[in-house]
Amino acid sequence: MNTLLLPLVTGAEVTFWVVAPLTILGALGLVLSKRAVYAALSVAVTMVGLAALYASLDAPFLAMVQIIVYTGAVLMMFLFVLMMVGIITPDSTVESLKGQRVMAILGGIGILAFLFFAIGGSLYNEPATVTAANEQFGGNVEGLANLMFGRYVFVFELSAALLIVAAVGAMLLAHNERVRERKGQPELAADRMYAYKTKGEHPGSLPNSGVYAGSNAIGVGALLPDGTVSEKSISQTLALRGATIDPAPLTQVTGSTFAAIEAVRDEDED
Amino acid sequence: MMNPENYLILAAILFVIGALGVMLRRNALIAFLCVELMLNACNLAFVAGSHITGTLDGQTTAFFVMVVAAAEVVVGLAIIVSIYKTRRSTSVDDANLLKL
Amino acid sequence: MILLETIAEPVAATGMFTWAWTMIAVPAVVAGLLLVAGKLSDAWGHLLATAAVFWSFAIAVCLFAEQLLAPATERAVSANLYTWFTVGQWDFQVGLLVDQLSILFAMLITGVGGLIHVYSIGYMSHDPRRRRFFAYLNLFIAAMLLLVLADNYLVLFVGWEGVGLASYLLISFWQHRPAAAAAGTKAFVMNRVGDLGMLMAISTMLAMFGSSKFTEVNAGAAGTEPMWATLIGLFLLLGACGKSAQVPLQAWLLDAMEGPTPVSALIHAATMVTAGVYLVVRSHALFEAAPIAQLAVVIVATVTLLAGAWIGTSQDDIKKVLAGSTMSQIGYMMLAAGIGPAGYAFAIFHLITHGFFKANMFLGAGSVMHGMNDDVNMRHYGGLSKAMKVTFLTFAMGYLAIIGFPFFSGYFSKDHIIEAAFADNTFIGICALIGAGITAFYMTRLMLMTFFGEERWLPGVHPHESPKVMTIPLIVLAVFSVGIGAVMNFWIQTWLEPALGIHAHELSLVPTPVGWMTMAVVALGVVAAWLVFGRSSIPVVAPATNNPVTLAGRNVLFGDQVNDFLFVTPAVALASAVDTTDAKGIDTAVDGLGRAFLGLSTQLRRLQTGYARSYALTMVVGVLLVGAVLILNLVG
Amino acid sequence: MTFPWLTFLGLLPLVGGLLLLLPMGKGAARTLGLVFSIATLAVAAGVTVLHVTGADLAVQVPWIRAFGAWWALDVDGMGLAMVLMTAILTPLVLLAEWEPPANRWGAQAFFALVLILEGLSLFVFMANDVLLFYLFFEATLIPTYFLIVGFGGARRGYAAVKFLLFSLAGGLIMLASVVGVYVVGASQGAPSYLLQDLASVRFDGDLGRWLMLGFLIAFIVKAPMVPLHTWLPDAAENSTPGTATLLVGVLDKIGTFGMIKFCLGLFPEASLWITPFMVWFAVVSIIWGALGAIGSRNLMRLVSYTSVSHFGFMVLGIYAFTTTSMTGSIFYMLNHGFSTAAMFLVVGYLAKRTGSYDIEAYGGVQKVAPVAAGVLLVSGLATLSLPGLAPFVSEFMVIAGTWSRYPIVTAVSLLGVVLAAVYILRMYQRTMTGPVTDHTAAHFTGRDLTGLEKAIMVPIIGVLLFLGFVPQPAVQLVEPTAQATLAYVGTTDPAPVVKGAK
Amino acid sequence: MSSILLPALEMAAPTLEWRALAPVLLVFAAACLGILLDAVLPRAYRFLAQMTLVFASVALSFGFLVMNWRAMRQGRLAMGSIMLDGPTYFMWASLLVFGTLAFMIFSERQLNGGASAFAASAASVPGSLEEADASAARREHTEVFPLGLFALGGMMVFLASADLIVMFVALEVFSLPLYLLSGMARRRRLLSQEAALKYFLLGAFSSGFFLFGVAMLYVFSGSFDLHAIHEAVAGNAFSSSNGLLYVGLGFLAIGLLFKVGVVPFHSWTPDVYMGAPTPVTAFMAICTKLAAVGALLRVFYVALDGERWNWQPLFAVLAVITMVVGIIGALTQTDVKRLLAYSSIAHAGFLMTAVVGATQVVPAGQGTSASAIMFYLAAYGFATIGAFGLVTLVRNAAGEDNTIASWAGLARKSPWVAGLMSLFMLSFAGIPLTAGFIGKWAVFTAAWRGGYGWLVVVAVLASLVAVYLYLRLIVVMFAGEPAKGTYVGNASGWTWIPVVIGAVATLWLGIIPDQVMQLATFAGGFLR
Repeated sequence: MNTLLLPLVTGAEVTFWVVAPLTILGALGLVLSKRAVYAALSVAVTMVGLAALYASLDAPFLAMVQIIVYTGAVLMMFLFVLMMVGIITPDSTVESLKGQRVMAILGGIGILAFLFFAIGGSLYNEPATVTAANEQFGGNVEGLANLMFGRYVFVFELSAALLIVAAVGAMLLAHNERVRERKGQPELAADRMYAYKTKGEHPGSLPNSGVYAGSNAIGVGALLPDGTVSEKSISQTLALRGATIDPAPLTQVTGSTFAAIEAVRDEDED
Repeated sequence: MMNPENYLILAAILFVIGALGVMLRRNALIAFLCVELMLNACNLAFVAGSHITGTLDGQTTAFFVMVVAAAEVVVGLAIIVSIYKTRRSTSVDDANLLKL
Repeated sequence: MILLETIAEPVAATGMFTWAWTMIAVPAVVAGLLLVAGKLSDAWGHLLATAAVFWSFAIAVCLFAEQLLAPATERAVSANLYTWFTVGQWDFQVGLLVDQLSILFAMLITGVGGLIHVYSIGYMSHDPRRRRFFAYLNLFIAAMLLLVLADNYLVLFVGWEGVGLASYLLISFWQHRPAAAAAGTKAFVMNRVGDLGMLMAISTMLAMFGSSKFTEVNAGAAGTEPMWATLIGLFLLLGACGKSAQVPLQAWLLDAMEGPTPVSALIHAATMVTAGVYLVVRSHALFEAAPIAQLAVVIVATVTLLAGAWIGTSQDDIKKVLAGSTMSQIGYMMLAAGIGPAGYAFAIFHLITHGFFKANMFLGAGSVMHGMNDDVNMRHYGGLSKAMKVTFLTFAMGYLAIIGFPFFSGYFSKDHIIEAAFADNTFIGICALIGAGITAFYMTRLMLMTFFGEERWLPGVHPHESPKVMTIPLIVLAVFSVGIGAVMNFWIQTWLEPALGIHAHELSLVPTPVGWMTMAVVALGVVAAWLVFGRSSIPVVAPATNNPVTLAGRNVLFGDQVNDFLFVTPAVALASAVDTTDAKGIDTAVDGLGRAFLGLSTQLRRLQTGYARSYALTMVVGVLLVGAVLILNLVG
Repeated sequence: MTFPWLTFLGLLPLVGGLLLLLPMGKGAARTLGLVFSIATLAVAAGVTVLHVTGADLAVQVPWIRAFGAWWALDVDGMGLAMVLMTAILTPLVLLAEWEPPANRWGAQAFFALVLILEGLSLFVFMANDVLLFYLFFEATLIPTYFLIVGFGGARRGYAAVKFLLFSLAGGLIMLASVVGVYVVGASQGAPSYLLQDLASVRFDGDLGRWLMLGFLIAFIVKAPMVPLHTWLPDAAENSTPGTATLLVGVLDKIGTFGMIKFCLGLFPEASLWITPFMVWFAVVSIIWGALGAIGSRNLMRLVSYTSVSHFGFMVLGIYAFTTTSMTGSIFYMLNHGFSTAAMFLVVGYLAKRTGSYDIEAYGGVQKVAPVAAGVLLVSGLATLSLPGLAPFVSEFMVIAGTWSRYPIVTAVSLLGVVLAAVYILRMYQRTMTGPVTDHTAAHFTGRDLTGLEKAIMVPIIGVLLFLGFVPQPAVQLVEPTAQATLAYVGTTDPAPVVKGAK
Repeated sequence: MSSILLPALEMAAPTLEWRALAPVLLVFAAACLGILLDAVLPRAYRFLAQMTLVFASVALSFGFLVMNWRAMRQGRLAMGSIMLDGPTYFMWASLLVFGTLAFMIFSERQLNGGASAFAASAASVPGSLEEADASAARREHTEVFPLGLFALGGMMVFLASADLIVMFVALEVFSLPLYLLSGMARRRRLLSQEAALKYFLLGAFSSGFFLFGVAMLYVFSGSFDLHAIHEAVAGNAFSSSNGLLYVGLGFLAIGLLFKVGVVPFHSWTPDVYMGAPTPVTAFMAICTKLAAVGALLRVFYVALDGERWNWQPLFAVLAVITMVVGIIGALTQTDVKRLLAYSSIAHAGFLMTAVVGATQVVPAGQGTSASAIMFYLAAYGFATIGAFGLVTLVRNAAGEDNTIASWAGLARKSPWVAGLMSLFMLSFAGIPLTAGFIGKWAVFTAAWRGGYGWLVVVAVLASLVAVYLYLRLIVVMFAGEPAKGTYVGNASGWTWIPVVIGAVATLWLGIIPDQVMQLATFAGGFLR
């Protein structure tokens, strides 16, 4: 610090040295964490940290907007999509592109060095702090309003175009207009019978999961007469997740009873 | 008073981490999140700039950047979802039919 | 050496001389007509051609007569026809100079030419392309007249190359025979080498004197520094050798015998080959200013003189013997021209006498071949004196003239040259003397093998006398080859004095001591030939000998082999080298460059991996590059 | 000037060519093409008369004002000679290629492309603005490319691409120089491409030399000189005789034409600096071209190599810097056009009969087709510049003019004269003389030159003979250009050494 | 009561110069109206309505533009965010012209047997039942036109913005629709979606860099206005060292160069051009490059011209690399669209040579860098619109076939298509009598006058190799054997009009370029 002031530790300084490491950790969490959800949550941490910094830099309006709009809405949308896309498979951390990791890190360090040399020591005089600007129109929000609806009114209007495009884009790529009418119950039934007739698919509903003494969990498959587990009785996601229970010991019982019946029958025949 | 350059340096660090994320992470969503992180870093720089220069322009810009980021997220997610529905995977590396 | 006083300035053309250009124009036009007219002029074509030549002969004689009447100073007449082209400071006019020297040549060309035309009517009577033959002959006459009548070196050069073209066309007249075509090409190329010298000479004259007219060149000749004068002299000598088949460029003369005999008679005996001598004599002022050049001429002359004689002794083909003898006789003329003012008159004198008796002998050989259904090998002749009376008699006249039998034309002209040679330098005199002896030897050999001894005729050959139309020119030529010597002996020097600026010194009829010596040597040559060929029977097939002299003679002193080794093989090798460098060298380089780019391109395309993340990486590397350049720029 | 004659002269064939693109019958297309080419010849004759009677034909209209480019056309002695040559050759080529080769593009396309090519080359010769010259210089490449690709021989694709790449390489290097010329001109206060304006601009020092080299390399590729010539034999070998005539007879002249008008015209000091190098470079071309001709087995390739040798003479004449040699080389450009046309067309007739250009395929043709052999001989003699035919006069001027300044160089170049005799007569001997081979008999008996073919050869040989015996009008036409160029370059002819001579 | 209400904010009402801004506002208004129409109109009328709306609005805006241009109305608009000066007029005019031509190709339906080049339903999974049903039911995504208009509007603002925030927002406004449009190809939708993803990710990544650059410059100069930055650079107003300036300059350059397609940041161009539907590729190839170069010029000639000694060598190095990679990369391409993509990178290189030249102070009436670049873009634009128009014509059973092998022997099948394509290729190669040549020559003159003679020589050598690149296609078309199975689709006027206009313009600007060159020259320099 070039001016000899009392080592007065202001509130801003405290918030900075507390929040800054947090935001950096959050950012690193985003990049390094294996599971997508953890990454998304660590970004939330960063964003909240930033909001705190905004507040300390006399930008209360921005801080609020950051939390409500950015973290609240935008980040949440991310999480919805994450959920939809399925967070089950953790991303493998093995790097497939040859030399990508090394080069990327070197590049990052290069840019960081470039920025440090540029930014470090570049400001000579005191920050002019926004307090005066805030008071001019009676508060931060009013000041921003004056700018937003004065000097930058055109940008404001322009951003309207942006939002329309975003909305239309979302509709375009996500909304699948239905060409045929929704299939009512009669059509569905007809389809099932047709499928049974042509491809021999089982027309009835899928078999329920197995109900055993030990467990009647959804993940337990029902047994077929010949003792094997019927595939259709286990839901796809669970199968994918491998959360099904092994029915082998259960089949033993039927197995032994069958064996017994067989034994008896053999005796009758010979 | 604390030297304002620290804010700029913090912004720079976040920016570079974001850039690294885009390069290293294979999941499209995470890469896109990193881009959002870069934009947030710029926002921080804007607010710090506004603090340094004493004009509110920086903060207005930050606000507009948020608007832009929001729109971008909508479009980005739409594209990523459409890719997901087609390929059942959001990995950026799977999308390499267009090459040479 | 008699100092040179100024030569009389040529007088403007008046009266008959305004017709001088028709001498050239008429044969040229007739030649063009015959070539273009094609079939319909077959019947009367040859007659028109002969008439055209006689027309030129008549004009030449009239001009000669007019000159005889005019006083000595006004004999040289120059007629300027039209401006050829003027460029920069140089102005080239097409003009004719009819002076004492050129009128003699004109008469020789048209006279002998006319007789040969008549002879050819008979000789070529059964050839389907006779019309084309006469057209080429007329073209030759026109070109030769242009050569001798030109008033500046450039127009002379046009005639020079025109004559080369005519000789090419006539040598390879019977094109279906590959040997003839090859001989024609060889002749033209070797002439072209000579023309190289001419071009260099003319260019130097233009650089030196700013014009190539004879008058200006001769006037300025004395003023040039010796180095340039010698250079011009040597270039002119190179040109002369090319045309007159002197030693370095003599290989084509013997091959030229492939052409029909009248061609050999006209071109390769009487006229074209003498062009070289005309050139040397015409540029006498230049040669006088360059003693070294004169020395070179003398050396070349003596070497050719002996070489020609040497070849003559060992050839079995009658035409090749005569060709060898022509080469050696021209050697004599060159020797005389090279000696300086003393020899000019005798060179021209011998040239004219040689023109008659050599033409006579060639035509005689032609009629012999005509009788022996075109067989040229003397070993299949023998005892023809009885079978072809007139040919034998006329040939004998020519024989006596060439060996220098006293009071025949050869005796006068050749002896003067030998005397002049002795006066100039004894060694050269001796060589000339030996040459005369060898000439006598091979001419006698020829006579004995052809006309005397037992008949060695091939079966089915019964020689008969040639028809009238061929024998008449023989007789006329025989008369000239006997009488011309005596007639011109005293008169030639005075006649040529004004043209060449020389002093005629008295000649006595009584032979000088050198004259006696030559007669003795000639007699010796005749007796030797008689001893070898007269008494014993001559084998029909040439006996194989390993005697180096006859072997060298038989393959023409290895002239061809030398030329091939020095020029032809390297040229062909270079040609194929050029072809390969073009195809292999430059093209592979260019295609190689192309392929290098394509290779680079395939590598570069691999940069586009298709992974979005690697694109992001290239962008970050780009950022680093931008940063680096900015920093470098700041620091630098 | 009231009526822009020169623009009309150039546009006429272009319009003709474009008209021929419209669909029409083959017969109608051919006659239309011929009519247009003859009309151009008439206009060219008219322009000559106007020029000779001293009328000022210069056209100067601003074309791109922002960058100082003008639609400037003017014709001096040299330009007019080239215009006349092009105007005379094109109808003859059209007549010669009345029936283009089978399974190639149609006659209409050929006529259209030839007319367009003629129009563009006329503009090249008349351009008086550096950029306009460059524009048409490059534009002529496109129709030529299509002429070769559309109608050529077996390897026409490769040959056409090679031709285009070589010429474009030179052209693009020249583009750098053209831009440089403008920038240097603008920096010296004359921001325009007009030759008159640029004449006052001084291009000296290293930049001037680099700019000159840019132009020179393009012209060396165009007038093929040795290292950059390999495209010509390939292009000639793989194109029809008519295309080859235009390619070698007209297009390659742009090289030497450009050297005089632009290399010497804009960069006198740099040209003097490069003279010794160019003189020896020319001699190498002469010898190399001659040897190449001796070594080649294909007739078209042989004729194209002869042109490489003749271009060597022209460049030698240009860089000898004497009025005689310069006039000689310009006159040579005119004569060479006709002598190459004669050779190519005769070779074309022979090939029409036997279907191949290989020398081995002939033998003894003289006996069976004497007229064809006679015409080939006359064209051959013109090529080896026999006195009495036009090329001799120009070659003599080049040799005599260069001798007075560089005797040794000329002596070496004279080798080319001898080699010329060798390759022509050797070719004549191997094809025309000797016994009649059965191949020749089969193809030639009773099929000597037709009336049309003779009619085409008569004017060419007529011009060669006329200019051989009466070259004065043509020499007077081209000499002022030579004198003007030399005056601009600032060299004077060496005076005759022996003062007392005159 | 009144105290409960918040105190009214006393601020001056913003003033917008409606007439001057008319061209831009009309485009945006039409876009919004288009969205409304889509919502309201029954499906059958939508396509026709959208087409009429698009062409009417563009024509009207062009009319206003010409009116303003003739009245020479100049200066800052919309509270200082838009700078209306000569180059803006010229570039707005070019954008509108090329936009119209591109939209014409958008509306071509006859080629696909009644269907447009865009997917029947972009949301459906490629190869799924819904997709088959949608295309069977002849569904059309008519939102394509409003998105196009938004992009066009964004580009117009982008190149005219006098303020870095406006520039950034405009950048996003025209990029987002392009990301969407490039994902909506009817054929090979997998590639199209991949192109959209890549373009989006890299686009966002580069706008991140752009934004960081803007931030740095803001901190350095204290304002976003280009003029203010110019003052700061000159007087070093906010007395902070140049470190921030260089970072700002560098990062800003990266953002802009990404859009122009200069080499280190070009990787997206080949993939996106190949993946996106051809009409969108055409629109992108011309208009994006034009807007990006316009903005680059405005930023570096107005705001940062003080720092010219730093960014000129930088752009020179980038120009050389771009030309080399662009041309050599294209040499061995097997796909026509990818070849045209690499060629557009090469042309970016040639444009950069003129940007490096930066000759601005020149006696009146003579060509400056800006006028040379504007002319080059016009010439390049006409040739590109024509070329891409023709690319849509060469088809096989499955639809558009872009492999060069399928173009073999095209001259035999349809000489007109082959002839016109050769004309455009020659214009790209810069062969005289085509606009490309005049453009290239003007650019080289501007570069050399700016003192970069060596760069011109490098550019000339590069364009020699480029000639071989374009020649290859011509050779394939004329000398190759006709490819089996490919035919030339009978397109309706909507494709033929732009192609013919492109061809006529290429010849017109090649032979008589004076009028347009004068327009560009008298447009003059960029106003502060």
